[in-house]
Amino acid sequence: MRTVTYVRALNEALSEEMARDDSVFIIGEEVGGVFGVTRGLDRRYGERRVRCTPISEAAFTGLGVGAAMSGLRPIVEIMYVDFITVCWDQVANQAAKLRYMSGGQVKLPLTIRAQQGNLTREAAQHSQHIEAWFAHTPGLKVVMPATVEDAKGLLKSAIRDDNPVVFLENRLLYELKGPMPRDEYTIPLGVAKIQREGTDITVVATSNALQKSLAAADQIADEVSVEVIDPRTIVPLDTETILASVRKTGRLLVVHDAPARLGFGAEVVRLVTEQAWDALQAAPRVIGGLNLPMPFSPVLEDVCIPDVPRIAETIRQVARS
Amino acid sequence: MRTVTYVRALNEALSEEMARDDSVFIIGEEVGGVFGVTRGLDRRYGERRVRCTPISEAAFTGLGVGAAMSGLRPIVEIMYVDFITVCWDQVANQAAKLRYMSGGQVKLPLTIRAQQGNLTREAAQHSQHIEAWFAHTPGLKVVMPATVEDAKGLLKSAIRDDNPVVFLENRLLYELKGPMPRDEYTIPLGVAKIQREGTDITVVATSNALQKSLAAADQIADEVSVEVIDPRTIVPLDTETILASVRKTGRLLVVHDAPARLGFGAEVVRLVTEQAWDALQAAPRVIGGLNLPMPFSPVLEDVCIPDVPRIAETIRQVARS
Amino acid sequence: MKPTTDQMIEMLRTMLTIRHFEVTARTQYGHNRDLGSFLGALHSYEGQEAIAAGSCACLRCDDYVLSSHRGHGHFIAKGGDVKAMLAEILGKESGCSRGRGGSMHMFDVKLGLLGGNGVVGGGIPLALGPAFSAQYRGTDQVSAAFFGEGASSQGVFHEAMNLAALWRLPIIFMCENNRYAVRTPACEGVSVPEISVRAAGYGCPGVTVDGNDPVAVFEATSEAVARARAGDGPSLIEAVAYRQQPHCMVIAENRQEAELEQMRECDPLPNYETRLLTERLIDHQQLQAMKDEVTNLMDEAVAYAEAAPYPDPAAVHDYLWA
Amino acid sequence: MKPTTDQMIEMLRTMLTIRHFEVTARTQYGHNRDLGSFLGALHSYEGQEAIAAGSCACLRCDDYVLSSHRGHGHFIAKGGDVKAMLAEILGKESGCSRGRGGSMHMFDVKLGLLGGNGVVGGGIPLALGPAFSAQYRGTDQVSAAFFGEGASSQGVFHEAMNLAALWRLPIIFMCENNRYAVRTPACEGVSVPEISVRAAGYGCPGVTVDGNDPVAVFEATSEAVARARAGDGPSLIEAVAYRQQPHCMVIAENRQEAELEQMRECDPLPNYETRLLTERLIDHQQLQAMKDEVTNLMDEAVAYAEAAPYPDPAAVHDYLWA
Ligand SMILES: Cc1ncc(C[n+]2csc(CCOP(=O)(O)OP(=O)(O)O)c2C)c(N)n1
Ligand SMILES: Cc1ncc(C[n+]2csc(CCOP(=O)(O)OP(=O)(O)O)c2C)c(N)n1
Ligand SMILES: [Mg+2]
Ligand SMILES: [Mg+2]
Repeated sequence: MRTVTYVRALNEALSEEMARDDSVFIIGEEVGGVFGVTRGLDRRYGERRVRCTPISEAAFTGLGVGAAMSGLRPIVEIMYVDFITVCWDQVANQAAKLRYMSGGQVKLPLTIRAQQGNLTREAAQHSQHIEAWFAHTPGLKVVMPATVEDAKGLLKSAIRDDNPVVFLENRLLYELKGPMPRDEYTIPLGVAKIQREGTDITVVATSNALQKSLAAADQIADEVSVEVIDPRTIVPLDTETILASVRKTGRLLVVHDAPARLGFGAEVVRLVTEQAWDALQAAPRVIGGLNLPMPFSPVLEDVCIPDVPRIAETIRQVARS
Repeated sequence: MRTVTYVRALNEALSEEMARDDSVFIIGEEVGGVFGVTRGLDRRYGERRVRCTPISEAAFTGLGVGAAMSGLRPIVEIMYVDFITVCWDQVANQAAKLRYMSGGQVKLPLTIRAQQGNLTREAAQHSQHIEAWFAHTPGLKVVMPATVEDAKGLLKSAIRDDNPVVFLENRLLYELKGPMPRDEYTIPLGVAKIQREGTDITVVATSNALQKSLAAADQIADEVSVEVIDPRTIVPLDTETILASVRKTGRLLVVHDAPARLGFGAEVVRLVTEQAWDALQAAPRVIGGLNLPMPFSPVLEDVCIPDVPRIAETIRQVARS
Repeated sequence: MKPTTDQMIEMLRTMLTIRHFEVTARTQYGHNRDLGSFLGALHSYEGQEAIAAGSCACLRCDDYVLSSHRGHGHFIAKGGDVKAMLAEILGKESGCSRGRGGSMHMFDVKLGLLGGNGVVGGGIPLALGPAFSAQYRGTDQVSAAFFGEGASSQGVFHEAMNLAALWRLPIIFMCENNRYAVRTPACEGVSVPEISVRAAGYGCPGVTVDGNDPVAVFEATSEAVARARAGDGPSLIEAVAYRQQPHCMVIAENRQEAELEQMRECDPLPNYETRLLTERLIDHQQLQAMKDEVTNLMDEAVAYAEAAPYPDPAAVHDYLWA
Repeated sequence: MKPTTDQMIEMLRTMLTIRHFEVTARTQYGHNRDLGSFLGALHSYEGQEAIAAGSCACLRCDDYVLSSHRGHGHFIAKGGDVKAMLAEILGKESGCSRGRGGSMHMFDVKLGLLGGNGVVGGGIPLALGPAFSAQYRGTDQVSAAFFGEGASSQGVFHEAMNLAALWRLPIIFMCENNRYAVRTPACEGVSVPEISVRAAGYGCPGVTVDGNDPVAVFEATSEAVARARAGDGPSLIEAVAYRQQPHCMVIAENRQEAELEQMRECDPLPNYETRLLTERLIDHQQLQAMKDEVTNLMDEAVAYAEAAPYPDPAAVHDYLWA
């Protein structure tokens, strides 16, 4: 095992898949730069395969969808996931639906990469977590890596997948360090990972909330035995792993940074109450972001997002109830 | 009471509010026509107040938002809600956030009207129910009238509201007839309506699913006493009325036409399990559309959407469990 | 480039096929509606036949077409099977999109037909994809986007023109100005009399041609295709014609009689027939034979589509994921 | 129209204020970062001062401005309070957007300042609104949208130009070509050398002016404003200048020394100072007095902003709904 950063893991995944398959190319604004995920790829693979675009997300996302229909394997980068709004038609009405509408004639081996995140004081139009929009749109897979190892393995699977995959990175995790296998590997989409075993309560958490939940579980380790599950992909969702855990613990808490209202947490509660009702010993809970546009001021932003103490306290509450 | 159609009720609401307040205007494609909601208003109020646009949803929605910030009370019509994708930035990043980002300086008295619906064999890009996208976006109110009386009363309130309100009509209800008070009235946003009282189970249903649920409740009236609640607005949501009902019946079913995954049903389950856990005597259930782009073929479309027999059967199951 | 005699005659056949197909489809549609089964939206291409026929005659089988909501003509002109298209309109499993797409979403990937679009303008950025793909793979294929004058007011038109011009993508932007978007006249949707002038703002050629004349369309398109294949980038062609039918089957209209009169005079089909006869590229007997063939083809298509089975409802989840 | 002497002098004051404000804000920003508190994005307007100063000098208090992510200059030029803006950048309750907006979202509704935008191009369609509103209410107010050359590649630019031209809305599209979008040079983002040529495609006037010269900007804008107030519709102005600082405070860059050299030569501030001195519109003493005033203003602003209290976290839900 080596130790690398999340951003480096992503960079390696891109580079390896580009080396492996000439039909893979990257398109987006300032690719080769900004957050470092694509750094150096422009020099290594040239302009043909790492394409900097004008600020025309709808055009270059559409280009990606059309290229996927005609034999390439595009990776479209949206600089901040918030900007998906300007190309939402190409994502939600085109990429998500073309294969089905064609009766299975076209394949859409398209990866849309974007980063989300908060606490960087960039205000309402640069701080959204909107995996729910994607996940509520049939025809898109939605991946949210929370660890270094997953970042690489899931991105490689996303690129190889013949369907449109929305790959949501978290900019707060870019500098996270973690172990990384030396040999090549991929991680299948649709398989959750139990990141910590426990017996008192099941915590399902995504992206940076997974890291915060692990920290919270550590903090209260002598009081509560917490099982922490990272679904890793929201669509397809590994419901079985979650259900098996809840059947064991009898308790459920879901944590994410996206607003709680109609968020992923609600979906997990729906599935668990429907399919593991008899196992539940207490009311399931969700902690999410506030239902607000993100305020700029640090003192306000800080209270909008679940933090470790609040997660720990809620785990305690649910475990005791 | 008179008997009028849903489409007529909407037309009256628009006409009355335009007569009442010169700052109200309508903007969109082919307004004055197509579905009949705006019919005759062009002749009555003239081109100044009923504006037909080019096919530029982003431009005219943005115009509406900017007009709302500068003293007018725009009603923006999106012909099919599916096309909100091409102006999603103006809705989700601008309309929803500008007031908050301005620290409360601007008011946004904007109504965005659109119709959704299915079973009209218009395939995947004309048959979506996407209230969840809106409801997951903080800063938007979301209204879904299911009856003739509500159509008028809620639309008038939406227009008078100083916030961006997304008003989602259902084209399958346009020809629905119902009683209509003779005197002027409005119906406040955020107040649910118990459309049918019952004691065995609470059914929460929106838009056309409300009508289907009422029919299902009628069909099995001798077996199960069904309480049917129409939340009428998804945001703000009248959680109290739903909770009070579940506390009485002990059972919950949510029905809507939108895909079940991360839909409104999941949200109701989240709120009810969190806040009325002890009252629940059985697992709550959600029936929604399939997680698929809508297929064109009638034989396929028919199985994608909850129908009366399936709703009736599920009510029975939940009531018995 | 001028079309060859063979191409001139083939364009007529294409136009006749489209016209007859639309009449057939409308009849089927009305028939089904009378039986109480409503088959969604149906946008007739009648009046615009010369555009699809003239432009697609310049395309090879391995070139790509991204179509609009009004796409039956493109499908036929690019070589699509009318039986499969009619079956699609009736929602049958043997439809060209297996009954999943319907009238606005006709696919035949073997022929480079990558679908119509229910979103006005939605296909324009998609068409950049195959153009990029051809450039990337080093082939000389081209991509064509068909869209209405109404669609040209969508932002994606601008973004795609700019991107294609910057990267010299092999793409033809084919704007079909049929003078209306639903009931909005072109002059209320587009701020200039000729959309083709916008090409100058992207540094690429733009031309307005008579969309009632397949030869004019052919000439403009063949030039644009040659440019594209040579690596010289995109072109914008505005072909002006007239939509003969209402926007779609369910929207009422009342156009002025004078306008309808004019429409009949510039109907591309009789005019082109007369021209071919006058120029002696075809004689009356050959014309009649061609018409009979087309009529037979439609009869076959109707028989085929009506007899074809519906999809199995149990298979509704098929084709979501590859 | 030419600016009056007073206007010439006021434009200098505006430019100086903007320049000093940006330096102050950058210093504050770095200072906070050193203390471990990161204050998001900060986009400097240095180098573009002449554009805001020259154009806003043509606007009345009741005219509207929709700004971009790089909006401090517009805020100052339209008469905004620098104290409130600096407090906003520091996230304070007395900031011009009550600390909710931050650097990219500066509001002062009394002055018609309807906010910047974090979405490139996002403000362009918004600016149609006040223009429509003025027309609807029958006033002669105008609306101005400020956006970069990079933003002009967004679809909304096209949609808004077309709509504004069709309806003759009183709007000025002010495209600030500062030669880069982040690190992408204009020639890689826009397919033509001059964006202003695109105006012809909408049937409205378009002009490219020297964005380093406030007088040139004033002349072009005053003409556009006169047209707009007279009911003659929109204009597109491209003002070419040079972004002196990196895109925002956190993005590294290495530009060629030759380019930086050129930049220093065309820096709008010293050049304009020299001009006013040469033309004897101002003398050295007056200039120094003006600079002192500006320096004092910045000192006051810093003292004010630093002392100002943060919002109350318990009030986080305030201002969501009206
Ligand atoms: C984004 C979007 N807006 C509106 C519509 C509704 N609509 C369908 S076709 C049409 C008119 C299109 O006009 P044009 O592009 O000229 O094509 P034509 O119908 O004339 O062939 C409209 C407004 C749509 N499908 N998509
Ligand atoms: C829709 C969208 N895409 C991308 C970005 C990221 N971004 C912020 S500023 C910027 C460059 C903008 O360039 P330009 O319009 O020329 O303005 P300038 O920064 O030069 O003032 C980019 C790409 C964004 N904020 N919004
Ligand atoms: Mg048209
Ligand atoms: Mg720039």
